[in-house]
Amino acid sequence: MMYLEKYPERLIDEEGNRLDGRKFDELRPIKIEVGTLEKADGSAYIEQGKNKILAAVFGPREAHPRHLAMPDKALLRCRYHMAPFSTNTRKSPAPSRREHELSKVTREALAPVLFLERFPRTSIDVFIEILQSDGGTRCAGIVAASLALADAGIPIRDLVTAVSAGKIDDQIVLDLDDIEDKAGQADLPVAMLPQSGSITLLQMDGEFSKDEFETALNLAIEGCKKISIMQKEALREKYAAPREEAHEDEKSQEKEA
Amino acid sequence: MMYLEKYPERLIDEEGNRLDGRKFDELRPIKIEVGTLEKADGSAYIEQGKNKILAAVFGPREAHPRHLAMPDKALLRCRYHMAPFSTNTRKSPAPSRREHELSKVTREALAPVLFLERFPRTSIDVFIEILQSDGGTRCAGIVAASLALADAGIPIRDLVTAVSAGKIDDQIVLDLDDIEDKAGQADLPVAMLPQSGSITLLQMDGEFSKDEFETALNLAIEGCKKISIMQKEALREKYAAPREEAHEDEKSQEKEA
Amino acid sequence: MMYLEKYPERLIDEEGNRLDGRKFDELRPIKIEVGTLEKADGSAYIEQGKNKILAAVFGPREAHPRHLAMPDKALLRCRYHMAPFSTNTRKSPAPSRREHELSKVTREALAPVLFLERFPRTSIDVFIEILQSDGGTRCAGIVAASLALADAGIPIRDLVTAVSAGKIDDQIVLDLDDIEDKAGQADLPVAMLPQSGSITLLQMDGEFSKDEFETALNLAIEGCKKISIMQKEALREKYAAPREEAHEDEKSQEKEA
Amino acid sequence: MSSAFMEIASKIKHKQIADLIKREKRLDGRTLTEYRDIEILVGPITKAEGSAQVSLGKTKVLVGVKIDIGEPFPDTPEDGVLTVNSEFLPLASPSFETGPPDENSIELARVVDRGLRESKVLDTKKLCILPGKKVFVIFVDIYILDHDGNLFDASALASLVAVITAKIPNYEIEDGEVKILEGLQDLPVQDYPIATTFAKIDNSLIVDPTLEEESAMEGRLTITTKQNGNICAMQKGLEGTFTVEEIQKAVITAQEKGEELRAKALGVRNG
Amino acid sequence: MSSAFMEIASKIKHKQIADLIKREKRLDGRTLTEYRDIEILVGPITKAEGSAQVSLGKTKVLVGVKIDIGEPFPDTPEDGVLTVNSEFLPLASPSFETGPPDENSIELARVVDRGLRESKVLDTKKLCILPGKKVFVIFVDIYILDHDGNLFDASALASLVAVITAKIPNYEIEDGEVKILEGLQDLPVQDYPIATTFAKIDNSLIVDPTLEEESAMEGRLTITTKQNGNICAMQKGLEGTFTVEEIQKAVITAQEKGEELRAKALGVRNG
Amino acid sequence: MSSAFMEIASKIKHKQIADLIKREKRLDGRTLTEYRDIEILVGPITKAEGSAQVSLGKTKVLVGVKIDIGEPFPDTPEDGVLTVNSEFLPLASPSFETGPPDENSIELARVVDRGLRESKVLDTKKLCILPGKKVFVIFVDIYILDHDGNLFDASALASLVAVITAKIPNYEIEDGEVKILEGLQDLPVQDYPIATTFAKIDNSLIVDPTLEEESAMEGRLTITTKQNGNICAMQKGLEGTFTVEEIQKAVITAQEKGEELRAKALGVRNG
Repeated sequence: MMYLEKYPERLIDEEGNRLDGRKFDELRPIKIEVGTLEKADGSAYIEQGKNKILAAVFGPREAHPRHLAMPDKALLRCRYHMAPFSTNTRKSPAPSRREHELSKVTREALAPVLFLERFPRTSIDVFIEILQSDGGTRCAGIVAASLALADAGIPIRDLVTAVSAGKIDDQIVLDLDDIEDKAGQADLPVAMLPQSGSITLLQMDGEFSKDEFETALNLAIEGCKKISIMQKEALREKYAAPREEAHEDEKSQEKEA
Repeated sequence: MMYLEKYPERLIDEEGNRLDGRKFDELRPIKIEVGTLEKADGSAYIEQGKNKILAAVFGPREAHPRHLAMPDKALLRCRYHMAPFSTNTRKSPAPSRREHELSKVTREALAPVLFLERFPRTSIDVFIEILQSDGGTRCAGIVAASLALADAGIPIRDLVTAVSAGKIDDQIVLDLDDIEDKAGQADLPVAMLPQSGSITLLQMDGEFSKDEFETALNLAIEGCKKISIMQKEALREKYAAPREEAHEDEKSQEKEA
Repeated sequence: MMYLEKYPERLIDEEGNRLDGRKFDELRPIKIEVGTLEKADGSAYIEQGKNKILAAVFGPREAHPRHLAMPDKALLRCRYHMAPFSTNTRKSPAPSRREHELSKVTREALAPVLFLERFPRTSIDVFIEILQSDGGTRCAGIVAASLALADAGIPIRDLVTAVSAGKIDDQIVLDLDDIEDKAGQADLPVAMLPQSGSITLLQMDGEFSKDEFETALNLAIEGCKKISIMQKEALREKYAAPREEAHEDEKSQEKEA
Repeated sequence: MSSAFMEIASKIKHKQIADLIKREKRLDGRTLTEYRDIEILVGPITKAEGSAQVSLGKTKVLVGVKIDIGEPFPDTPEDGVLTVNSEFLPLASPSFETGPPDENSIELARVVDRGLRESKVLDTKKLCILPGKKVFVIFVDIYILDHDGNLFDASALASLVAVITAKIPNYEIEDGEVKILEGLQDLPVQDYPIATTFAKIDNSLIVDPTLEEESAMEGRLTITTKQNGNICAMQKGLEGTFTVEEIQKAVITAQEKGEELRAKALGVRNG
Repeated sequence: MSSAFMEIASKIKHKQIADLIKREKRLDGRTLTEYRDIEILVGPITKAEGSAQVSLGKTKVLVGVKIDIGEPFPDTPEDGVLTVNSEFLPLASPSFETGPPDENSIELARVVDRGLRESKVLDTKKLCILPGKKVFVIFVDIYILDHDGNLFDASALASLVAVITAKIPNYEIEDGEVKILEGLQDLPVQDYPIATTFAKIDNSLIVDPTLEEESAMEGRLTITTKQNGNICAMQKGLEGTFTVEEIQKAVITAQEKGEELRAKALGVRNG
Repeated sequence: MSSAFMEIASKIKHKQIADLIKREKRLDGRTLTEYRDIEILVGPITKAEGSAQVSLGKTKVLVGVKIDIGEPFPDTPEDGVLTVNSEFLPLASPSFETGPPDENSIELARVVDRGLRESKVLDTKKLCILPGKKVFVIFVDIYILDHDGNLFDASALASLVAVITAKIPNYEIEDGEVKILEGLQDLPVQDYPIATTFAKIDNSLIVDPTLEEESAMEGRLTITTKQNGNICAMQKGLEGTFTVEEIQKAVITAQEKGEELRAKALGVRNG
């Protein structure tokens, strides 16, 4: 703890602007890239504000150690892990209890879109690495992980999407960053399936009245829908591009012909 | 260490009364219950003074992990474990070296009454949880565990019984409590088979002359015999009761007939 | 840290003598014994200065746990381990990162002389225990381990030999002891196959110019050759002796005849 | 029993449970939002600074609170420390194993911890003895004794009762040293969080599932409410999903059940 | 693919690589002593006190430097502390597993550590704040993101750049307490060690092996040089052996390559 | 050798051992209460503050004593600290494995520890330097080098000799700091505990069993006696049982053997 964190007295100014200038319903700037890594079967990278997160997928592959293999479906494993340098104070590389819990709820958030029963005796392994952490990493990790699953060519029902809503200075806002999370009043991370509207991750801490909770949940769902569009664009960017090139190749061949 | 323990100068007063009023050859108040737990195959609960101890037995069941299974007999496992809140200062939940040792001697104290060779490839698992600890827990744990074995319907040669003797203020006394153990001069935990008189657990620390040792061993054996009676009563209480009811049912049926 | 180590200002005096009186190219006194232990398949003990090191070999034996067995060759395992009392300040018994690394490079230094492919599905286990440590233990451990391999009757291409060279007071010297290592400028541990001259272990820390490095490497190689002779003598001492006795037996029989 | 047979048996049981729930009924005769009998035993462990044993039907959880004086965390130098730990004792269920806490045990401890912490059950400022140097450290240890379903609610309730009935010694500061005095005082209790857990089975939600019901459960949702009815913690578990409507309905039920169970907790505390 | 088939395929690949190297050629067209394209990204992790990402072809390594104030080791009471740790992330390769560092990961971290330490990259005396009590502690964490061979050189280079671009706060001592002031300063950098790793394949040495080349590699030799060209660390790895001539030749190449890569590191630092 | 064959071989050996013992004989010609040749080597490890190597026949145990200055336990602020640790080195027996101490190793260390502690071998008050702050910490590390049976007695004897021949530095207190002076002093030795271990084989007791005899042993009983002949520690091991008469007889033998071995220990100390 070289630097003691100090929080400002107000998180929203009189004009309704948050510390980084966002309005209550605004997402942080998001940059998504699919297929970032060479050696993984599928991968994706997301920046959301100062968050920098890599997700990679291996599988379906032979489950190892073998006694974990299941005769009727694939074993889905998920590891949410923070780099030692991702936080203000260095984090020990050994997984904390928080990381164990987030690995579990992330796996449960992703599982509903997979057809695990199609790949008996195998494992599907999802690795999420938080390279830099600035609030909302579990949701951003899920966003990247579902793209990595798609990039790995693993059949999925839908692209899981996720973002949190929260309460700061008594207002319900979207997509808390680290300061808003720590100095704020409540945090509500949500993951959902955009097609069906089903919620696959829901956690909450802080304090919400029933009405505040409903407002926050709806705001998170709206945020999820926006991120869902960005996810599809990122996929298209990777997979449409070559096709267009191929298309152009065809055209040029036609010309030549 | 919020409270520093202090020990009185004398553990026995001029009339021969110990701190809690007992005479040298008196046991603490003992309460035994058989079949306390729902999910275990067999269980028992013992209170001895302030000791509160649960014992549970599972098995014979498939040994897990499988490579531990033995082709010619059952694997007997035993865990003596203290709750973090069982002692004055909180105990770390991870098993200490003391708990490893007591698990071993407890297993060796119980093994002689089992017919392990009748259940090859299986395991019999004994779990002893010290919920509150006040001296003599290893013996009380054995007393409960042997009842839990009986309650699980596992064939046994005899009910192992156990209690410690010790030396305080230069006198040999039965069934030391925590203060007597810590401020006293010697402790001699003993487990035995009441039918044959064979000793299945024997440990000692402190200082005994040869004569003191023999006196203490005999006192412990007398104590064991008393506890053995209570064990049988506790078993009868559980298993005779329904039979009596059944008997009464028969009688009432007779009446009705 | 009861005693704070202090290092002298000069490690070599004006007449070119090192602290223990050695010249730059002198080895410390070395004592080697083969077959020191009873229960190991092969063993050796070496004293080099104040170093006291035991090496033992088991195998080829059934690999355990079994899933580590390899279908086409033996599994070579090696453990370099320091006794808690081997150093000035007590060392925790749990293997340190340094011990993990030295175990690895030791294994890689020994492997080239073994015919692992002749013993599929088995393991060959090499255990090196540093009972007292005084600089250059990894090399001395390799010297002892290769003798233990021979003592175990495991076929080898050559006896691996090893020693370090280094730089102290700007001079290149052979076989650094602990003070020379800590207060000196560079250390270059080398293991080699004396017949072919191949280098099987090479590490270095400190600072060498290219020329200094070549001088040091050559000095280490000369040292290795001297130690190689001692290794062979130690083997002969164990294995020739009985043969001579046998020979004498024959002679005495002849006389009797 | 062969594993194939057990699977069929389990499917039959699952169908039976689901069919009943469709008709708003349960195997043990309860309504969908009814808890099993709740028993709360206060202070069974006298060596602990606080303790409680809670039974929900056949589920039994013992919680002990140990309190020590230690250092605060560097980023909260003026706050006492609260830590929650849970042990799934192997004697509570054939499916529990010895060893360090697994992810289920960690999740349970963290959900209980979140409920206590986020409701601000204790005024942690008042647990500070010497800022930056000495604070009270509260260890809440959850001990699962018998597992017949709904460990979350039983553990949260037992933890609450153990904490609100725990005592710390009177003390004074002399020359920068803590001096323990005669007599005990209550912890600075501020709220009474109650967790209510829902099992989703074939698109219906039920509260307080038994182990048998849990075997048919697709999703789990725990909602913790404060004394003022507000929500202070939520946790969705398992691979099933929830609709927004289900969640909203669950919040209302959790508020109702929270009041019901809170009354019991306060009752045993005062009684 | 059957394991027998894969073994044959791997032997064919091995032969192909070795045959090419005999003719001083490589699969990707490089000469034997040529590195792949090197990309150095400075400061990608702004929450770290220093960071760098290095790509050698498709190999990608991220290093973060975190700095804290802590106690010195008892035997060096006036020196700051430098510790190097490495994680072979399971996302970097199908052969990497989760869990504590294995011997390969430990060896990598220790070889990088030795290069930094023995070159005296930092003046550790200047990292002492209060002798025997408070010093700067420098944590260098190596994160392998994509493994396509030659992790040693990529990790050493990324660690060097992360360390020489890291910042510590200005501070002053008031009544024996450290007071952090506004503004940042560089670490006391003294040298620029560069590691060059050789793979021995069928009696030839090549630098910067790809993963494919590593699969045919019998021995590995890493030589770290200082700015003055001197050697400060060496590490031979794997079960292959080296001749004296090979080692001598490698030293000369390492000096040349050291200069080349050092120029790049200094370039990104200053640019 | 097939496992079935080995089992038969082992049963034959067991019968042979038991038959001999019935006739008060043993495979190696000893009487039932006779120790093997005892060799005691004092101070083989000069870097340790104390050390001893003991051979009982082919069993060989090395004990090193390291001493440091550290903090006392909070509940005994005026006592030095003694800790005993044991390692069953994999080189001592094909049945020993690497890894953290197993229950056998822990039991051995604790039985040796109990003998030293309960006999009050050292006056721990005299090991206190600054009450509540600084005390001498004595680490006794048992290293099993060759396992041919009766590790308990060999370890206890080697530990005793290592402890009673260990040295601590002279020191003085200056302004609340410990200052180490020239010269060494003995530890404050008060007693000389000796452990005697009995193996029960087919209703007979023998002392100092070899490994071969241990393979036929049903029960084990270790009795530690003080210089005045009193008993200070006992430990029954294994699944066999003992009669009261056997125990009483063993106590007498332990007293005799204790005197015999104590004389040896004092002999090497003074010689």
